Amino acid sequence: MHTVLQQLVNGLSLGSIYALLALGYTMVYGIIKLINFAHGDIYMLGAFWGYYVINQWHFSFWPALISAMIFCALAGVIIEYLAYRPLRNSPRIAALITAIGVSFLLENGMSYLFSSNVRSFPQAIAVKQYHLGSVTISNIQLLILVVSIVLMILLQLIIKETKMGKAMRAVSVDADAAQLIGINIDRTISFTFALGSALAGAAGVLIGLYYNSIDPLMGMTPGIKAFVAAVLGGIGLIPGAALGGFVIGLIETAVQALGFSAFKDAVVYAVLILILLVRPAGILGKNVKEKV
Amino acid sequence: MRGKKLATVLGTVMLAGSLLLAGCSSSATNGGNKQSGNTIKIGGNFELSGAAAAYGQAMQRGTELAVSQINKDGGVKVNGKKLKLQLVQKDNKSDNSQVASVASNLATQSKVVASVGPITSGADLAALPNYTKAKVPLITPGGTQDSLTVQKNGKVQPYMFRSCFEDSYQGKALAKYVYSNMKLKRVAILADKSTDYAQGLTKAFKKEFKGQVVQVQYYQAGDKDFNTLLTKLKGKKFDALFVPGYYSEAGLIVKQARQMGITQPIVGADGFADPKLVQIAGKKNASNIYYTTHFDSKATNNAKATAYMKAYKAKYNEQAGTFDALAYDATYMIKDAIENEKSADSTKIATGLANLKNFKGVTGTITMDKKHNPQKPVIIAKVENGEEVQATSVK
Amino acid sequence: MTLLDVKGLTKNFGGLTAVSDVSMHLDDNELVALIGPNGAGKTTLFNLLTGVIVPSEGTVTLQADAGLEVLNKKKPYTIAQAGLARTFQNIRLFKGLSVEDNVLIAMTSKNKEGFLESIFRLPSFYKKEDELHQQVLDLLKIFDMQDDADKLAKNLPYGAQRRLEIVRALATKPKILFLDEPAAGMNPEETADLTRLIRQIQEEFHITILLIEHDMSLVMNVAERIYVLEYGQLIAEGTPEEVQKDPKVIKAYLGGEA
Amino acid sequence: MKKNLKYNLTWLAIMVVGYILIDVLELVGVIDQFAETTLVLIGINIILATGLNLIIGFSGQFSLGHAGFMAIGAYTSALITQAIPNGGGMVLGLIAGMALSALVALVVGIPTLRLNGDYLAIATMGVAEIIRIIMNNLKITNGPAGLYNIPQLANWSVVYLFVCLTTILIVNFIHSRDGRAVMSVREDEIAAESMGVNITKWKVIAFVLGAATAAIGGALHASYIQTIAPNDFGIMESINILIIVVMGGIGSITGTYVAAIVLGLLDMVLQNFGTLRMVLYSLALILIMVFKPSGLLGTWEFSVRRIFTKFKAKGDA
Repeated sequence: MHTVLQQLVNGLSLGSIYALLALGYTMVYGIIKLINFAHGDIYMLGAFWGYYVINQWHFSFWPALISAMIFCALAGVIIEYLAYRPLRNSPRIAALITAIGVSFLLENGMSYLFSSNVRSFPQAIAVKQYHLGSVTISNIQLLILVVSIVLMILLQLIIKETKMGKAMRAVSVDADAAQLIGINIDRTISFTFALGSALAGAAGVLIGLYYNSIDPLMGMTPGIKAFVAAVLGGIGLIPGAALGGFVIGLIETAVQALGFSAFKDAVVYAVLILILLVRPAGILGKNVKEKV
Repeated sequence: MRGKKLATVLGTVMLAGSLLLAGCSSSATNGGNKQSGNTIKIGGNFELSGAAAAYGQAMQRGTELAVSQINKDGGVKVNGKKLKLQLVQKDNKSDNSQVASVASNLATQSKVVASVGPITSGADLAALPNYTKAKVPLITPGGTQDSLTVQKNGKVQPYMFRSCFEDSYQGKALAKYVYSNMKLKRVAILADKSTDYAQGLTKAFKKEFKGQVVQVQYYQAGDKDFNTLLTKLKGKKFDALFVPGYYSEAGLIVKQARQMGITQPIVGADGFADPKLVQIAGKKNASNIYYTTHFDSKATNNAKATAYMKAYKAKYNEQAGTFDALAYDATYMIKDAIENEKSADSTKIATGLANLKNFKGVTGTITMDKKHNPQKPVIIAKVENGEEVQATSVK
Repeated sequence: MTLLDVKGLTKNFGGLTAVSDVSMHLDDNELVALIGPNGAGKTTLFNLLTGVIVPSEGTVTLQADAGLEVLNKKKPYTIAQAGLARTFQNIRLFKGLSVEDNVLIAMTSKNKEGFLESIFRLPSFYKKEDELHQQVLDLLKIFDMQDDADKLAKNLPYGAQRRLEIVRALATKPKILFLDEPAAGMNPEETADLTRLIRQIQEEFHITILLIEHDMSLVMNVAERIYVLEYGQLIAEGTPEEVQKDPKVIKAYLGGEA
Repeated sequence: MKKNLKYNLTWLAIMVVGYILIDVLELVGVIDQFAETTLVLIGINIILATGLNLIIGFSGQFSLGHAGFMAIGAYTSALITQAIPNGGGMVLGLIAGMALSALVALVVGIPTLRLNGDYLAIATMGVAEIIRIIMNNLKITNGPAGLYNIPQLANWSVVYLFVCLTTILIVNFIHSRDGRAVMSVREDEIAAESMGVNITKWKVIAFVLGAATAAIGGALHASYIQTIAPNDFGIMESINILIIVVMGGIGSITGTYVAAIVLGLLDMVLQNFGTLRMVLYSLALILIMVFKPSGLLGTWEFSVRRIFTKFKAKGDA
């Protein structure tokens, strides 16, 4: 029994990481319907930023986290301005290929500048293990869980309650109409990228700290997993991304705990496909029928 | 009807054309690449980008260091002349099609007389046909798969060599060491399912180990979270955990296992033998770790290794690891082969590599066996608190 | 003879009843109009009849050559193959394809080109293609569009796009043609041309036409019979003269107590 | 009728001349072993990308799982040619690979092709990953080490022949009743259905045909490179094929040729740039997409018929 509880904790902890990444994915998708392939790589940039400021400038954890969020927000805005904005009225698949190009550029540019070596992330917070009965959880696992839930609520508030959030929703429904009523589309999209990329930056520092290993390709696999999570939950929806992340974390854990570790990813994809067949727009997504 | 006719006509014309021309084009005699001028060109078929870039770049650094040292020391002696080595390196982006393309580029365009790399067995297999066609020997610092150097009919691959251990050699040595030296009877295995390296090791270990293999679990290269698998293992009774895989994941496994309270010895192969293992795991966690290594980093018994590590640190400002050292040795093995055969023609180098005896490298004293596998002692290192405390040579 | 018989057709969207208990019939070679105020459910009724939307209740039966055929709950393409063709209110041409391809696609189910035949380009393939090409040109000629055959559909002027929709629907060789506001956005001159055309095709192809239209001059001009829909229900049926006098219809159109 | 014969003969002439040209260049030494390898890799990419273009460009279904079908073709034909290492084995392997790949595509396609856009993309990507993971765990496929010592039965002549055959297959398919039906699905599903086009059927047919040609590409890859492993068929491989399709122009087979050749030559040159290789590649990718969002050729196609018509027009004038 205690193993089951422990595995549940493991699953939630893994899920919170996917959820954190999926949030940024889903925000960008929600507003411009772009699969931002480079999202995972912005997360990598965040991790590397954290690595350098903690090592070189001796930042403590929170300043490192916040500066990484700012740095990544800037990076996201610049990438959007240079690579995605010129393609806003082009076929979506062209923008997707550009996003893949940006992803390659970030991965290989970092690899060129800093080598492909795996580095150990500086331990800005000492690991503490808490034992609750037979279940063990570390302070960093808790931190990630709490941060991802707080960020999710914060995001939901921004989108539902602020003026910028309203603008974001308006742009996502109908960009042309939004422009007609005086919403600055460029600024709204920039803001969305800033927000989504800041989340990735936070994830980079948190996950770097948690696993203690970073490398230029670290964003590739989690990026794809986060995308899967976002789709599973219903892409474009904040709660959907979080839900998708936790579902995938729990599935992976369950498959491994049952002893089918070699088929972990296969099961995740199989579940994804089955869920999509029943709910073609994800768990929380609404399937909008085209008006005839 | 016409469409069918078209296809038939097309096919026949092409067939006729290819037969006609194939006869001519294949008649060019091929005796391998000859060395000419005052330089000896060796190729570098490196994974400089893509998934295996971290290992490929290490290979690049080791090779470059070796080439620059050889040239600084006067070059390669051939028939009384001192020839400089020239490294022609190309990136294969960790993609097997590109590996094959780079191989033919190096062999036929650059006319190299030998090649270092690629680093993984799969890539070596993709590169080999083109090198074999051009009769250029290839020496890999990381292709450990047993059957790599053997043809389908059981004969040795004439142009395939390695400076690293083959999987079964290491796997067997580890199995013996765990059972006989450490006297541990129950082993759990946590293996990388995505590389043939880890699979080969697992297979060899299981075959040789006389005790009981309690459980085998798998992960994929690139995984970061092993808590679930470790939680599962924690409930089982075992004396040692064998982790066939590379340091990038193994470091995380060590870290997460120790944090979880798994205190049993963790055993690995040469994929562990990199300073980054301890960096990722954390010094405190890196205790009770055993792994095979090519050089004893304490280096009490190997002046070459000490010198190498110093030179590497001086040039790249980081600690040397396994792949760079193996690539460094591979380059020097080519040099030795040239000097022994007194010729830098590619076919002669292949002969020289096959006959290599008592080559003193930084990863040990190497003698090539009949199957082009280096025979050298396996050293098993023990790590406590991030420091290597003991090194045992086993056979 | 009744060609299409509709009984108790109903569609609920959640709590909203868009079409409620509609029963109607279309006879052979007849030109019927369906009118009603905006939002009355006319297009929904079209979508129900052509299978784009699945009805909640009710039956649609077609007098086919092989006897009665039940159409409700069938997929749109089977309904189309059974002989019901339509145009769309918001033009839905295959915009990126040529005018000829647009028409050829409508012939897909009647076209018996085999896979191997076309892959290997057998002589029979060319023969069939040539025949089809001729048929397309003949159809386009009726609408005076034969010179546009190679143009992309999206490059046609608006009026021509509307006409192409009708050609495309005709190319399926329908028994019944549903026209959803064919004159929308046309000037009076174009509307007059269209009126003439609709009459012409009905006579030439001997088909039944059901027409949704807001332009009353067109409706009163061509329709033999009219159905009036309001709030998803049929409120009147009859000849143009009858319907024009019907107080319910007047009220529906003018509102208030009139 | 005569006209059609003329066009077809012109195409045939182009193909034969292309073959002889390459052969002659090889004979006089302009094309060496390395250039030949590059040509073969370009050829295989053309086969893979034309198949994917059929699915994405012509039927409008966004598939990210092409590498999975390529893997099925590669493994099937590799296993068969290992057992029967001659031309017969190659033919048998190709047929079996195509059949198996088509079968899997059929089973997978019928349920998933109901999904739209990005949801379909992720589902097909999942299918390809599942295929790869199965290959990674099966005994017959030799797990992560994959298959090696595969007899090299595919040389560049064979690849050239299959480039021609695949292109003929796909182009003839597109310019027929079937192809028009498939394109109508891309243009407007609702309108297509209302015109009697069974959209599910045509989506599945395009998907299955694309998968079968992917199997050809996979089989040739396996035979030419002589070694295959599950990691050769990951998500990145699907993406690489997708890049060729989009860069060339979605819905343009000529564009696919151009993009495959451009990228193939780029690959050949960039080998020399070491770690910078992929940086340059990604920059090229971004710049091409930013300046040519609809791909190098858009939807433009090379057409013999048009050239003839033009010449005739000039002659008449």
